[in-house]
Amino acid sequence: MLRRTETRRDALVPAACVAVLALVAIGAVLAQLLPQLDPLRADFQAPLRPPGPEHWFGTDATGRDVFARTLAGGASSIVVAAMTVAVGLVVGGGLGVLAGFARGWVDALIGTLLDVVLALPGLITVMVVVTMVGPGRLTIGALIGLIMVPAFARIARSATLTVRGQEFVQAARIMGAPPLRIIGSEVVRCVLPAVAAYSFTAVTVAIVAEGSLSFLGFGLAPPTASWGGLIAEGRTHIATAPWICLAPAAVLCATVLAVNVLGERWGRSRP
Amino acid sequence: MLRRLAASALAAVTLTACGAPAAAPSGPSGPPVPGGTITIGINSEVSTLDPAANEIAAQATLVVAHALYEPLFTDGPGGALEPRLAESLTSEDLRTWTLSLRPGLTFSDGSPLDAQAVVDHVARLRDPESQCQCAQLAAEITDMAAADATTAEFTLAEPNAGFPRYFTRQLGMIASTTARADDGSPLGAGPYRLESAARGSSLTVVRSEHYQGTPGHADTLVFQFLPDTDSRYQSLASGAVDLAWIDTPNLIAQARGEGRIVAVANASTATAVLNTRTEPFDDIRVRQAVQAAIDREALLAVVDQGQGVVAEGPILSRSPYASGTRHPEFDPERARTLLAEVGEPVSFAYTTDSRPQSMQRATAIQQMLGDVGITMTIDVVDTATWGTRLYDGDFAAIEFVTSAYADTDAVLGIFAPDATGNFGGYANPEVGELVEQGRGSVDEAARREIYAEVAQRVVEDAPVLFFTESPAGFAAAPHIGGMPDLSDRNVISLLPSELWTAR
Amino acid sequence: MTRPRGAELVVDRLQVRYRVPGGWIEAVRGVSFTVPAGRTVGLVGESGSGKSSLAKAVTGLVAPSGGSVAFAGGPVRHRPGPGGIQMVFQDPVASLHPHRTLVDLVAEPLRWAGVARARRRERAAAALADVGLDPAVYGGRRRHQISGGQAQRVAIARAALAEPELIIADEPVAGLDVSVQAGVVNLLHRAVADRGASLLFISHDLGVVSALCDEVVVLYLGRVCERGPTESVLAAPRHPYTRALLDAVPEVGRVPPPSRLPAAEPPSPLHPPPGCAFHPRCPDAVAACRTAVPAPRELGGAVVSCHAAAPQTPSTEPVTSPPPDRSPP
Amino acid sequence: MRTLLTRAVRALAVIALLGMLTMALPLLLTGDPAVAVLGVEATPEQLAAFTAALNLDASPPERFAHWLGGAVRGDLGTSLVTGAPVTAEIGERLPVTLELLLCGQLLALAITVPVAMRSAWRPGGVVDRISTVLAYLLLSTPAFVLGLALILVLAVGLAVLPATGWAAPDDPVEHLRHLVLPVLTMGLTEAAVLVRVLRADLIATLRTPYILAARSRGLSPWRLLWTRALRPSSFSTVTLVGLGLGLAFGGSVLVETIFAVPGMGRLAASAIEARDFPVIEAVVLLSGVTVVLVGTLVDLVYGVIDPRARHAAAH
Amino acid sequence: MSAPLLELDGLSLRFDGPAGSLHVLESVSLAVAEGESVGLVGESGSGKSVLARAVLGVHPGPAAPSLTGRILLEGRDVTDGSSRRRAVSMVFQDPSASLNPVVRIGRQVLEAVPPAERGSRARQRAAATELLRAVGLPDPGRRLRSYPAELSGGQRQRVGIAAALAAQPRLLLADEPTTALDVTVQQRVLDLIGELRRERGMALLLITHDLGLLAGRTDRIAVMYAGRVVEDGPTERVLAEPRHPYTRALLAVTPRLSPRRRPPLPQIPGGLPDLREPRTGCPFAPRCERALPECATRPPLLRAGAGHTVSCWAAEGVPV
Repeated sequence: MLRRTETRRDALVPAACVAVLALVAIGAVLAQLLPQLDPLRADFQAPLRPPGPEHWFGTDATGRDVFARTLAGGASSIVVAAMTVAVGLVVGGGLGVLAGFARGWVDALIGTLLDVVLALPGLITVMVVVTMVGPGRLTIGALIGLIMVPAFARIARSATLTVRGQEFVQAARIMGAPPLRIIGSEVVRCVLPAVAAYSFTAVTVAIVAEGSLSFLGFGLAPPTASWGGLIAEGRTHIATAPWICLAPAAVLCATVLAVNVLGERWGRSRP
Repeated sequence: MLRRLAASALAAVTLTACGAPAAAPSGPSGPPVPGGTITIGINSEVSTLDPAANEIAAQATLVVAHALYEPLFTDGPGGALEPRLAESLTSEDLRTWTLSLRPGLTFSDGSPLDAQAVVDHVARLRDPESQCQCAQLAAEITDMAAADATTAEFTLAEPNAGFPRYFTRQLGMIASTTARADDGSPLGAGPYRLESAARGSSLTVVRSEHYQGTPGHADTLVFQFLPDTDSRYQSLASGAVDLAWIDTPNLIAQARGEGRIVAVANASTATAVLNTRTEPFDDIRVRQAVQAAIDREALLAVVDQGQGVVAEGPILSRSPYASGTRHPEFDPERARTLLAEVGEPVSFAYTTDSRPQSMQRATAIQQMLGDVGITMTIDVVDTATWGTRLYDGDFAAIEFVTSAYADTDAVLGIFAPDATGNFGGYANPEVGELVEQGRGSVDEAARREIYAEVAQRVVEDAPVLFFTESPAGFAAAPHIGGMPDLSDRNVISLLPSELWTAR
Repeated sequence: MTRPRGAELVVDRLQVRYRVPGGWIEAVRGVSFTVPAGRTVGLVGESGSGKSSLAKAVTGLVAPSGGSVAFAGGPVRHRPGPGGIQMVFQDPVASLHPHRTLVDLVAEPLRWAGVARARRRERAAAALADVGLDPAVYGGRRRHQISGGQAQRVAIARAALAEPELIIADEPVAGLDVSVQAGVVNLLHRAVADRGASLLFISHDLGVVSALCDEVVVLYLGRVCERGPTESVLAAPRHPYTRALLDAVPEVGRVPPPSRLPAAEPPSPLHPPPGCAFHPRCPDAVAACRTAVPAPRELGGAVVSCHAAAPQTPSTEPVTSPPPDRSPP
Repeated sequence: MRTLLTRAVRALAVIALLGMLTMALPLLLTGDPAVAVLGVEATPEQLAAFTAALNLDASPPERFAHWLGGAVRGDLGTSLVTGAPVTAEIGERLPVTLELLLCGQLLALAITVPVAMRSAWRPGGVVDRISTVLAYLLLSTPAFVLGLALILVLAVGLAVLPATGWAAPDDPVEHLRHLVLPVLTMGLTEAAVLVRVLRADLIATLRTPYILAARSRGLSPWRLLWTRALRPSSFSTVTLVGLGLGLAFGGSVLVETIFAVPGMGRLAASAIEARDFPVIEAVVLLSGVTVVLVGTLVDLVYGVIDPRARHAAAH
Repeated sequence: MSAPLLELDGLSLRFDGPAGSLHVLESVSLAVAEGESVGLVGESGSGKSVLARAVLGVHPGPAAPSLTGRILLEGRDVTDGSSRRRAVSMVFQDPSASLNPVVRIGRQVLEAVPPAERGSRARQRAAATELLRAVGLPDPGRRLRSYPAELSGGQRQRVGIAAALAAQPRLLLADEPTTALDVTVQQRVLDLIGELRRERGMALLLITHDLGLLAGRTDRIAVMYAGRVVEDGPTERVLAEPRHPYTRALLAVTPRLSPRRRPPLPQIPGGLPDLREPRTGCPFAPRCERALPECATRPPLLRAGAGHTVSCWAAEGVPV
């Protein structure tokens, strides 16, 4: 009895998480395609309308549809998160594998450089750089990714060291496998899952960081919709028009929750 | 002379002021209760109390200055000046001015504040070393001297009817040039003196025993630095502060709805400066098309939440010079016609900083212009970059929200060619001459007429787009008494000595 | 008997050291021995003796800090194709790639040698069958789906398929149950005996070594105590450590003799004692043992490094003279 | 000894590189600080004087050398906005941020340790499931959302605490009241992470043979957890707490902004807006030095937690 | 003969997990008398360590096993998990893993003494020193403040033994106490356990996979296979005249110091049965060279001599 409910819950929770993320993704795409969901189109006659059949999540102070803006904010988060993971995986993963495999002075050099990045106050650094190069989804994603490079690299490096010392890699060397093929086929195949597991964390960090930046006014330039920006915009109306703030906040939290839960499952499922 | 307008321009952005038709504030009934502490939430830190420092002269922080340095004059109803430390400032020719002080004034250490102290003060601020924005204004003074203990004479380079208004701000906030308080802070002659300052968080002042006017009601005033508008309002809501600076329309609306005492004035004008030197706005038809395509009523509704009024031109609706400028109507058809005449598709970038209302305004305008076929991109920059761009004329259109229009005498100067504040390079020599003529005109009626003409020309040439006059001011908890009715003012002038708390 | 085709392995004054937090471990301190072509040599030692470091240095997985290893007259190289050195590891499961199927794992040496996929899978399947794993059943499994004994069979099949001239087996049965050990030892024996290849068998278990090896090398704290033909060393151990080891090996039904070693604990490899490393535990230690490292001496068919060893030290428990079923060379 | 030396060299290298990077950042910022500070009415002479006084027109290497010379003597320059020495600006803000961070981390630990223990003792039990759900919810709530929610409920709704602002410690009661919400925001966010980590490590520790041995000797669960399981399970937690303190200045921007706390984070944010280079540089550098120092401190704490680490280091 | 100190009566044990149940022990009956020394032999998967933990009443991991049958300790039924303190202590397999790396040895040694009975600090020191001296740890007074990492493997196992002795148990469980140690150290540790047992009159259940360790050290041997005790008898008799085919096979494959034995060595074909299935017949039957058709049903328990029982269809003996 107990076991059955456990199993059902085991299947249900990830399914719900996937559903949340799928909805966010579909919404993000629809917001780009459907003119009814234009996140920028304002109805000047209808500012601060509460949620209703016409505007599911209500309208904001300018009369823009909060639902459309929330969906479009999802697109921003997806782009930023994808960029973060891409930069983290490629730069961090690459440096980590290189450091772990080469060791010696290469390792020390990479380690020192990563320490420098680690020593930078992340949010402040991103704020400074955003101020100087201008805000944009890809820029912000890449910056958050760069800030996360040390974490990716550390994981990739330790996974590489573990794999490198493992007997099956030694066995491959003894069997005459070329070193590059060993890196390619043996190490990367084993390092990738560990790094991929961290990508879930990176996605949540990216979404939250982008939100925080937008909230602080250093994020995506309005009128581009971003969850953090929407919350910041809606914050001033929280007593009178709470939907402006609450809708994106709820979707943001639900998305991060879903990614967190899926990440934990993924981490647990690996041998 | 035109420079001094520019002078207040950048600061004015951070000030943001101006009033809507508001119900008179109602506080606790009965006579003022003496004693107690009033905590006031303001929007930025005041780290330097010297009146030479510009940060103390912003509208939100002026309340601090008013506590420490009672100015010679303050802004009164309908643009009139109310004498405070001064008794009068008069001139026959608008060039030579005679200041007469109240007798027996002292600084808060008991040392005398005489006419020589005023002259010394002005001299100090006039020196560019002081880095006071008022240095530019004071530079108009070619000669000054103390005639006796309570009389000082000022001679200007050119006649200027707006000269007395200079003494409502820094030039009028007399600080001792010889003595300093025990803790090293500058000495003023205000109703309160500095008790303690906690960097970054608060400033505490207590009633000054040497103040010569009607003493303040409250024993102690605490100024809390709460930069975030919403946080500040929440602090008011939670009772952590008794009085808070509010400058967003929805909070003003909310404060009214929640029964707080609201003292606001339509002190700031939202405008956009168009760069008439370069394409596309070197073509007056494009400027007029843009002007016609923007629905100011809609902006008032969505950006200002209906708080405030539509701006009709460079003369504020409550200015003593108000004369009913005829601003072109919202007319998309006319815009399209004008554009058709131009022939080429119009596109431009609109520079703005990232404050929420600015963003909202920009996106609304973007949509309005889009509806008539003008492509407008929004270029969001931070305040520092915004200032640089404005100063360098590095923009096509740039948002400019300012309280400078509160001083009609001063502000019209920016429409003269080559004026420092003429950021968009608007070059209509006739307007320049008219402004000169008006400011030197001793006859007030004639001046009004000339100013009206200037305003009309400006509105028709559209070098600047006028959107709305927006309110800002203070909201107070119901137990705060002495809140002024600012609804008929152009400047937010809150005198802390008049405040009292019923608790 | 097959003609020996294995090549000779010559280990000469080999030294290996590692950096550890807080200093260096001299794991191997000048070890010399030879694995003649076609012979089986057992390397015996307890923990800290340096036997695994030795194995890694011999296969070239770690660089020696001194001395040399020569195989077939030259340095050790890892090249695909027949004729090289293969290794069987202590942890059979870890020596198999976690994501590959058993057939692919066994076929690995052929893959690096460039044999076509179909051909190498075919040969790998045959090799699997050869070690008693039905390729139809096991061929598609991965390493976590088989037992430790089966994994070691796969590892041996893989090593054998590379047609090496020398197999180095590092504690190949240490983690296995006794009922499985014998099968693995048999397979290993077959993998070399069939082809006349040589085997370096590293173990802490004298019982297994005695059953499999022609010669034994006894290591203690990185040095060789004694080496020689298995029969001779087992029958008449000359080094006190070898004797102590033989005494301590559990034998079914034998009530163990009381230990002759002083109570001292084995020293840490981080701080090996000076002189003969065994002297603090040695019942026969003389003054010289504390200062001078004993030089290897030829003694009754074996080479012994001991100041006190006499030519005719009787074993405490003599093993009856062995009737060899394979004559020593 | 050798490793200690290597560490020190590397730490110095990191700080030096960081210093150079810090100097490079403002070079790329748009917007002239002179204009930003003096205002658009400033005369060209004023601008020039301002720029020269701050050494802004020198080449980057010259500026770096000049700045480094000052930094070594403890002089980080002068704030462009207030004209006060940067060290004074930071001296005022640093204690505030440190207090916030320390209290936040302590609160996080005070929540984490008992909850993680209780959860790890019976994984899958009621307490564990509730704490897991709560931890996930908190983990998924960004600080700026959590902070807003706390203000709405505790300050605006119940009006038991001030919404925002800061009170100097001379008034202890007010000081504490103003401290509660920001510390709660920081502590809860951090606790969500720590509980997950410590719980997992405790579960792993509780399965080790030595815990089994201790249990077989009849140790009570409470004593077992506190005296036997907690220390060997606390490595990741200590690392995270260290990171939390080290990366503080970056992370405290949000909380300080939401609650109007005059700390380093807000100083940094306003310095960026105002192009106050000396302050930005000082904050970034100070933060970096803190990260490096805390990293070393965490290593020392490892030694206290685990005698094996100490043992190895002693050689 | 009085009631045995420890009696397992038809003990079955099952771990239930998400992937199914593991039937680890299947009606095991075993007795250890006061002062007696019993060897429990089995390979991995035979359930011998799980049996030891069931006797100890502690299981690693969160999942508690399902128990049927009875565990009697000093005549008391402790199946439900009642306290065994004072009656049973265990020496664990890996001394490195079973000592807490961050707790000083002095504290760990006294773990088994309830805090109420420990007395003053000085008394605790004295007691701990005495225990460490008893297990032959050199310089015991100074060692109290050491951490486990500062000791060698053999010394750690001595500390483990001392900790087991602290509660003055009447039954000492030793679960593969020397598997992690070198052979030259193994002998000393086993000798130590034997001496202490005799000195203190404890009973000993020595669990091992190595038949070679038991001669001269135990009175009786119980042989386990796949969760069952298949043979139980006096040590000499079991080693000399094994009655169960599994015992015989195990003896045959155990390595010996003899260069006479050349490969191929004798081996036992096949592998362990799947523990996820309950075993109806003799679990060894699929690998047994003497398997009979009856082996598909549960084999009878036969008496093969004085105190010697065997559970096999093919063995000679009198049904018990």
